[in-house]
Amino acid sequence: MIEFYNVNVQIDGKYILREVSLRILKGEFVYLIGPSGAGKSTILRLIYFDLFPQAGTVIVDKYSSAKIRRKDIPYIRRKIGVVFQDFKLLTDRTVYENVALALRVTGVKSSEIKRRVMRILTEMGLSQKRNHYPQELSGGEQQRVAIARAVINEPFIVLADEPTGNLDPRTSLEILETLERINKKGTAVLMATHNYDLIRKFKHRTIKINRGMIV
Amino acid sequence: MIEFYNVNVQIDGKYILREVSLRILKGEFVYLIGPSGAGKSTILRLIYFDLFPQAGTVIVDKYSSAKIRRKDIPYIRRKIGVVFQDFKLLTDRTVYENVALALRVTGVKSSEIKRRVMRILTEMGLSQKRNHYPQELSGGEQQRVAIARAVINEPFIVLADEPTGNLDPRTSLEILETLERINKKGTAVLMATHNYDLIRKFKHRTIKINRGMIV
Amino acid sequence: MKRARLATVIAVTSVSLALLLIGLFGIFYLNMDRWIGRLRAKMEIEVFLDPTVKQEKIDQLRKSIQQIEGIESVQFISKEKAAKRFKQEFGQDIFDIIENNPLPPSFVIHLKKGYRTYMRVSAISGQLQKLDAVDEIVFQKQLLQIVDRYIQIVYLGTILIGLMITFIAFVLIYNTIRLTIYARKDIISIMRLVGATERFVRRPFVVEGMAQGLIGAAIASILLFYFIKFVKTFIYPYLATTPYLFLILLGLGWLLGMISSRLSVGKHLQNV
Amino acid sequence: MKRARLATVIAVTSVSLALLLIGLFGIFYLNMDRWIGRLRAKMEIEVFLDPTVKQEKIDQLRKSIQQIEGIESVQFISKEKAAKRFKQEFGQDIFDIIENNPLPPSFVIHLKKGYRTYMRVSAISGQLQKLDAVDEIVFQKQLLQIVDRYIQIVYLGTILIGLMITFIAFVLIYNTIRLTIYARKDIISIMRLVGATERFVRRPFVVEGMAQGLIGAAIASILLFYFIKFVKTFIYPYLATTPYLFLILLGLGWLLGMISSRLSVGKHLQNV
Ligand SMILES: Nc1ncnc2c1ncn2[C@@H]1O[C@H](COP(=O)(O)OP(=O)(O)OP(=O)(O)O)[C@@H](O)[C@H]1O
Ligand SMILES: Nc1ncnc2c1ncn2[C@@H]1O[C@H](COP(=O)(O)OP(=O)(O)OP(=O)(O)O)[C@@H](O)[C@H]1O
Ligand SMILES: [Mg+2]
Ligand SMILES: [Mg+2]
Repeated sequence: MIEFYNVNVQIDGKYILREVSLRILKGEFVYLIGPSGAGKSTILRLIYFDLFPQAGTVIVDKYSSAKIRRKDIPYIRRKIGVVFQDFKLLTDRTVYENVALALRVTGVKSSEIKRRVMRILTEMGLSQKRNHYPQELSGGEQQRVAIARAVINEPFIVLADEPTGNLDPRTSLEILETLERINKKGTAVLMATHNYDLIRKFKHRTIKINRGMIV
Repeated sequence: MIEFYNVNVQIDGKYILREVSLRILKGEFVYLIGPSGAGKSTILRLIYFDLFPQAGTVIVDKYSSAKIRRKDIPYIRRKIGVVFQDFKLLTDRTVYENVALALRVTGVKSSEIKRRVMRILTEMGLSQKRNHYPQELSGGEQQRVAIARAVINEPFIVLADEPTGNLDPRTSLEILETLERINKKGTAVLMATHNYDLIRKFKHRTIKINRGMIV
Repeated sequence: MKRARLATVIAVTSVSLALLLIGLFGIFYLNMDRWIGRLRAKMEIEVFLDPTVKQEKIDQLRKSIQQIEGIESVQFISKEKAAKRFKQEFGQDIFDIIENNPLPPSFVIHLKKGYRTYMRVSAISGQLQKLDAVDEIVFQKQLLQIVDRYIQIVYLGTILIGLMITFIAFVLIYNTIRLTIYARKDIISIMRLVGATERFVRRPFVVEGMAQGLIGAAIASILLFYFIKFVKTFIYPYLATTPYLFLILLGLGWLLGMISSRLSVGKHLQNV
Repeated sequence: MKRARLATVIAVTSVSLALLLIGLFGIFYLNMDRWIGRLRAKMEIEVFLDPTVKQEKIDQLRKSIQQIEGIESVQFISKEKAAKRFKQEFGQDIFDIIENNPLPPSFVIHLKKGYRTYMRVSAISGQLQKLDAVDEIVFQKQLLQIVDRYIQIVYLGTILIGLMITFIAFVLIYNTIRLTIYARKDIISIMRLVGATERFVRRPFVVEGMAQGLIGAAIASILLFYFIKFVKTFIYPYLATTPYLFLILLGLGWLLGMISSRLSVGKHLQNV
């Protein structure tokens, strides 16, 4: 479902990724680990077509990085839930509106949006904070908003970039349980993480990367 | 040197901190732990006078939250190094300029700035990235820039809010070793963290907080 | 929310001020145009007749003159009236000097609107010259020539400045909306990351641009209305205005808002 | 860097366009002022004398007239010259009608600059009336009254519009710089968090504001210069200009940039 064939990414002549090939199957749960600056976030960006390889091909669903047209990108992105490493929340909208945004762009009805947003916020323990703005939240709360937004669309894959970086061990566990539950329902999960405790606790296939190369 | 006396912080009628009293001595190394949303970042904000308590007093160095004048705040902040949870780097300046900023505001000479910035960047393994903009860095690299900016001024205390949240275990270790080294030279360190591995490895006094109260 | 509000306030302010400027200029143009029209309307051709001409002939002449194209009105100045005019101009009664009134009778002719230029007046003067009993034809040749020449300059200058103001208004609005969009750069980029189509991203900006243009135009109209009222009451009661001006402002605001936001968003989206 | 650059470009554009507008308006004002000055300069007083007055007396009169305050020049129109003028105005030789020239000799008087108003002219006319051998005094009473009244209106209107443009320019520049600062809100807040004093935060903005004002004024001056050149070459070679205009623009740009950025930063810093 997601396939990388000898992908190279170069910026200013420097290799960020070099000959990366990998495959993630439907409904799989995969960890992506490696030191800081290894290229984890870059791999995720390739998957949601925010970046294109200089050589090699990235295939996501039925789209290929070589052939995808600009106007197709929004549609594939709707089927991918991304938890960004820096959250990327809108500072001028409430928690509720931030999560609802992912549905609004797809044209879902308001009543339907309300129902689904409220459910996911409750699940994430954020229903009390729904009318707060992101800068009024703690780091961990912001991260949970980002996760809520990523999964609300029921995507076929969730890309989670360090989704527990700002969370205490207990909340981290809860988040991972949430991801597991989503995964059980058939959604694939690709999670970049430094948290080896979690990897040990929830065993899944692990892709290791260092200096832009799979090891 | 830092003292909290029955500090209460309320926002919109909700208690963020309740009757918090604590004391950090000169040159001490203290962890601040607690679940997401407990109030850790809030405690740090009180110390660098970004927030004032509704009741109680915060004393930092020779300044008290009850008496400090607006125009004194910049001067006390120069003696406090802060690693913000969300980094707070200037997106329109290079890594070099971001780190140099902390010195520029104090009016240090350019040649002196250059020398000191280059030394700290090398120490943080960022000298290669000195002309990059923050958005061209990985999450962990950004975090290290934030740490470099916090310590360059040789403050009497470093407040580190989750300084290893985006770092792999090895880099985390290196960061902690850096903080330890700074601490050895007499700088106090107050570090909010969720990383119990590190707490176990580097033993220091730990302040535990939950729902705005010291436990 | 707060961010969006500030940008909106600024955009609307700019739009309304720029449009107010255009409105003020429109009023200026309108009044200048009317003033020049009046100047031309005052223009007259004097046709001096043979002093011995008979009443019969005069009536006949009047008819012939009236048939010439472009003649609006013909007024007969008898010898007696001419004497009065002499008195006015030279400060002396002509009958003090001479017993018989030596002044010739004349026709004073006013022309229709389109005929008040030097070229046309000369042509008409030629036709008049051919009539019987016409002695001499006098009109303000030089003045007319000057008006013809300078008025063109004035119109050209006015239109040039008017276009410039419109252009300036456009640039200001374009820039303001551009800055507005720029201030929401992050929002745009995040929207696109969560799967918004170009249309979805673009629409609110264009709608907002049009709304800002219209609101700005409405504010400009209100200000202009009170400006007009003020001037009419305290300074110059004969100020020419037209309700179309307000319609033009509204249309212009809408158009400027739409075009500038379209261009801005279009240009911007490529860079995010 | 990129962020700062865009905002700068926009601010400078706005400043230069607004100042260009003021410059255009300045030129308009200058030319209108000169034109009205010329109109007044044309104003003359005619002093008709007793037809039988002697040459001796005339010389004496001329001296008396020249001693009156406000008189710029005195020109004598003899009976012969008057006859010529008659011919011009009435299309007939006066000697055809009568053998002896009945027209009175006269003085044509021009006044000094400050004396060309209805009030002053009336006063001077009164003094002239008292002189020996003066028969009648004629000047364009009505025209002068009209000019006096309308010119005040025109000046008032012009100054009003001028002030309005300046105000609009100020608001535009203020808003642009405000938006510029707003776009750097994060930068300001981060600077303060790392210990920058208010002065340190404020200074670059004010310096930048002044620089933007000056650069904008320079651009406006260049545009205005070429505009003037264009108009002089192709439309109206007699266009009045003054180098002071450019100095005023530069000063105004500097002032606007400084004041508006001061106000903006001052206002903004409280909210960060
Ligand atoms: N636009 C860019 N210009 C230059 N270098 C870049 C750019 N984007 C990324 N890089 C570099 O590419 C490398 C990989 O970045 P990436 O964000 O993928 O790392 P990562 O594995 O996610 O690290 P972390 O765990 O710290 O988030 C880093 O060294 C980074 O500096
Ligand atoms: N401006 C504000 N308005 C409303 N609530 C706020 C505001 N600032 C903070 N809070 C709330 O105060 C609580 C404590 O926040 P704080 O950032 O101190 O938590 P934290 O301990 O740092 O958590 P984390 O580990 O997730 O970063 C949170 O529940 C947060 O939502
Ligand atoms: Mg990363
Ligand atoms: Mg926190």
